[in-house]
Amino acid sequence: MSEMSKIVRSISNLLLPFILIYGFYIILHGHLTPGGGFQGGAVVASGLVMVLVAYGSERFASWVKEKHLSVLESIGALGFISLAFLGLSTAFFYNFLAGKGGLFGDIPPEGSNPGALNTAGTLPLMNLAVGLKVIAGLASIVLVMGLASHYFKQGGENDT
Amino acid sequence: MQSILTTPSGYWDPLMWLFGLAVAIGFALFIRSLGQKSYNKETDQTKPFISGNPEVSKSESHVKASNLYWGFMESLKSYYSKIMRFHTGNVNDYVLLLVFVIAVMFLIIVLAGVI
Amino acid sequence: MSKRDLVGVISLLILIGFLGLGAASMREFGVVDRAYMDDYIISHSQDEVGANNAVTSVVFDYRGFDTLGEATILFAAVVGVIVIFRREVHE
Amino acid sequence: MSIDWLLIHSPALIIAIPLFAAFTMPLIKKLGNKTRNGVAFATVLLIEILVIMLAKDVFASGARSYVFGAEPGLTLPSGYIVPIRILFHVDGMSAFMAIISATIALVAVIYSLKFMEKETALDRYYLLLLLMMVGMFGMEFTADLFNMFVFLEVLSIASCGLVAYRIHLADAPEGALKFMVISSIGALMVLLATGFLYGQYDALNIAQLAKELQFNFIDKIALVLLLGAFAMKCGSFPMHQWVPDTYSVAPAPISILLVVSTQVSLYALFRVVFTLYGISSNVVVVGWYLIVLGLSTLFIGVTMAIPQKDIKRLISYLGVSQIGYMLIAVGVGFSLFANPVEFEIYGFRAIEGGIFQLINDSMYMGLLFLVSGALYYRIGTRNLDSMGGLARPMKVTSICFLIGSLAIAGIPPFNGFASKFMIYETVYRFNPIISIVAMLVSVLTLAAMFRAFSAAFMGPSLPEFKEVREVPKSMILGMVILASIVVFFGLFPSLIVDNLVEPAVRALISRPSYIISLLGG
Amino acid sequence: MIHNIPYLAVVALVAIGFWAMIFRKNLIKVIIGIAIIESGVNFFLVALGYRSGAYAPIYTHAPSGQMVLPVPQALTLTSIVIGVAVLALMLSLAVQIYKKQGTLDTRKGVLKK
Repeated sequence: MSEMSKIVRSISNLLLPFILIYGFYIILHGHLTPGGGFQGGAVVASGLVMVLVAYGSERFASWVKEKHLSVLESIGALGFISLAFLGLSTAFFYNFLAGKGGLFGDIPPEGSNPGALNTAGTLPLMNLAVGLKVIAGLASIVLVMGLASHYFKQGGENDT
Repeated sequence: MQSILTTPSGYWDPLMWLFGLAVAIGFALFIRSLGQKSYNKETDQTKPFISGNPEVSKSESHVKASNLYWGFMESLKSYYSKIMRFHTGNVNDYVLLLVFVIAVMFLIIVLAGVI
Repeated sequence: MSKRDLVGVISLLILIGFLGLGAASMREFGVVDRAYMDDYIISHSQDEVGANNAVTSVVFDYRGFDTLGEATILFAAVVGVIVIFRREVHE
Repeated sequence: MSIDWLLIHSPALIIAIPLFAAFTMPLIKKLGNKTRNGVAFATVLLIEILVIMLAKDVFASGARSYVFGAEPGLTLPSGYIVPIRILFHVDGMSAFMAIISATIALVAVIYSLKFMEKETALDRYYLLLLLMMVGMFGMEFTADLFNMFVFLEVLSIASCGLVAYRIHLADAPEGALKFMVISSIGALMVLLATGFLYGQYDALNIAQLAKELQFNFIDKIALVLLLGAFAMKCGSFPMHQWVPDTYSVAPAPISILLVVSTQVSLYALFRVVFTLYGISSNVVVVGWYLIVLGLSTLFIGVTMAIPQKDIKRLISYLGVSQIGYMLIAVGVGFSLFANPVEFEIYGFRAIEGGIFQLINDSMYMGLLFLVSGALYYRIGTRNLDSMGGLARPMKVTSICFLIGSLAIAGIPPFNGFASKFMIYETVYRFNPIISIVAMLVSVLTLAAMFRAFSAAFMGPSLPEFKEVREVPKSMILGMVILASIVVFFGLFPSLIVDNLVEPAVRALISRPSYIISLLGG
Repeated sequence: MIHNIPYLAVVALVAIGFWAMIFRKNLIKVIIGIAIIESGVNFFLVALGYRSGAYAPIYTHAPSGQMVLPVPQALTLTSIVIGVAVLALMLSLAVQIYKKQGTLDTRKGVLKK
């Protein structure tokens, strides 16, 4: 994909921080309000994709390398499955932080309540891990496809 | 004996079968040893006789895969023309066949209870 | 209209007909007569998991293993796309 | 870390350890090829050991179930009536299938070490291979319909990435796209059926659904959708056309894993038919449906195999026709499910023959695909017309191919004969014509395999193959493992039938014990 | 009958998707058909979880009253993400096919018979 006009680029610069903040808000409050890791990750990734479309995949690739994205994705996935492993003293995917006090260990009051961030055990951590993974994954999909479309357009090596 | 496989009518014992095979091979070798010994190499006995024509080279005498079973394919031409027309490497047809099978099964299974 | 199209239309109509009958004979929309599993989750998600959001408690705790599979699927898809678009194919 | 603890958690660990290894693959790419291959091989070997331990325990002391996120054994929340969490249930049949998957995956990794050397991005290759394993194990162990859908998709997507792996071939993307379209449609039909069942009973657990199922109109619709989807995924006529397209473009180690994945779909079909619906469904109609599918699959598959020019397409069509044997045998057994007398006389043996055929089929199909991969590795083509006289330079390969072709054709004393013998006898009692057609098909199978063998290996040594040598050691090892398994199963069939197959079939047909062991009395 | 309109809409979506997959010769349209069936199935799952007059199953500042079923929403989330993954993979394969064969016509494939 090639670069778009200056208006689009500056507007995307303007919008990017708001989109990122909104996405990370959705990720962090996944256990209190509608949303979660996947949804917030999709929002953040869409912000990155907006920048990619505005600046063209080559310049974006000069800032964010695909291999770094895949490393980030592996880290997110490893964090998720490690949180599942940590509960293995009882069972796989056992929520070992809920209700123990301490980190995310509070129990919210029964019924309707304003909602405290420090609840729900491993859920916020899992949300963070999955959010990181989704951001990196979706961004790298779009980045690779954009690079490939550009590459095919200028007729890369014909290995058929 | 761990090798005997019993079935509702009879049984199957591979080791006994192998023993029978060995006996048969031994018998065949025995009969072969009765043949006459007057075979000697490097004479005209070893040359193939193709009604006087010269022998073709080895690499040309290899029968390619598409020439094997020519008669079989020829005799079943009508069946194979039908079945080959059925095998269109086309994604639409794959989905169509799934829908067709599901529809037929609807008619069979669901109506089997009704009627 | 070729024979193939005829077969396709007829079988598609049969499919639609039976699926529609099934959908029409489902329980009434909006009226949940039996919800043992979901009512348990709604009533216990706060004291068992400690999450206000019952959906998130289902996604990450009650059915967290599905979510692991889902994350795995996304991972596999990303890796597949990268593999499909890799430039050099021989070392 | 005692042995008990390991056994209790092994159903989860068998899924989780390969996942962990797969997620670490992109990180250890920097550490060099040896580390990567070592990690992949060690993971698969560890999983094989775990699976064999679990299977020994299951065969010895009954099925194991695992609850995700709660105390072990607490399948129902304390003092509640329905299961809430995702349950795993590992009974004899699951353990049997898991042994097949783990063994074939081990062989595939051993074979890949040399076979895929020249390709790039091999860390992603082994990553996807491990994910394929994960998908198979998940589908075999799970007792939850939606979880089965999820793992079906894991299996499909990982396989798709691997089928398209040699993207530089002209036909690789097309085969992969066909496979992906078929898999996603099948999975969506499964999800639709899950939705129908969930909307009625508000349950996703197979045991819970089986307990409450009363086979009304909507249950019939869900049954039809599930049967159609899984029948397509296991490549039965007339939805079999994707099988050769996919197997022929995939690398050889992936082809053998794809064979196992079709058999896992077959297992899911049996699970739906026997455990989810079981006696409450219309057994005669469903059984005859399976029989008719099996018969047509047998005949079309083998007749399509004979004229093929591409060796992998030929083997793939034979694999399609082999699926038919299992469908016929299990269909006969299921159609007798209603009357216990005849079922005890020969229906049970019919199902045993089908399941024994399943493990044999995975072994000799794997052997044949590995041999075709060895030919491709040396002479760089799959076209039978440009082969010939390869038995002289590649002796071990040709002997392995001979063993595999005799086994697939059901020639004694190899394992194919033992299982087909059981199927012929039991099916003959049910309906002689089916049995006669099955025997005719095995004759045609021998004809097709002889055509491939004589075209590729026999004949004079061609000039263009002067410098062809035997394939490397690790590929030889992979082929020899499968060949020795084929010969061993052929020589001691009853050892396998009594110790592996019979517990599996007992577990498959015992629907009430499945429900009770998960939900209590 | 009339109260089941959402389920009938699901059936209509599935039918449209199948129609696109059977009668459209363009690979991209076949993939679009899969996406339409996918959305129909997701709609089905969400519709199953609805309780008339109930609120979202979230206790943060929740009004008093019944709550809709949470499990179908979780299932829908899972199947949406799976749909995204499948779509990305299939579209990239379509790009490669176009590069190799110069066409997206399903009838012009190289794997036949």
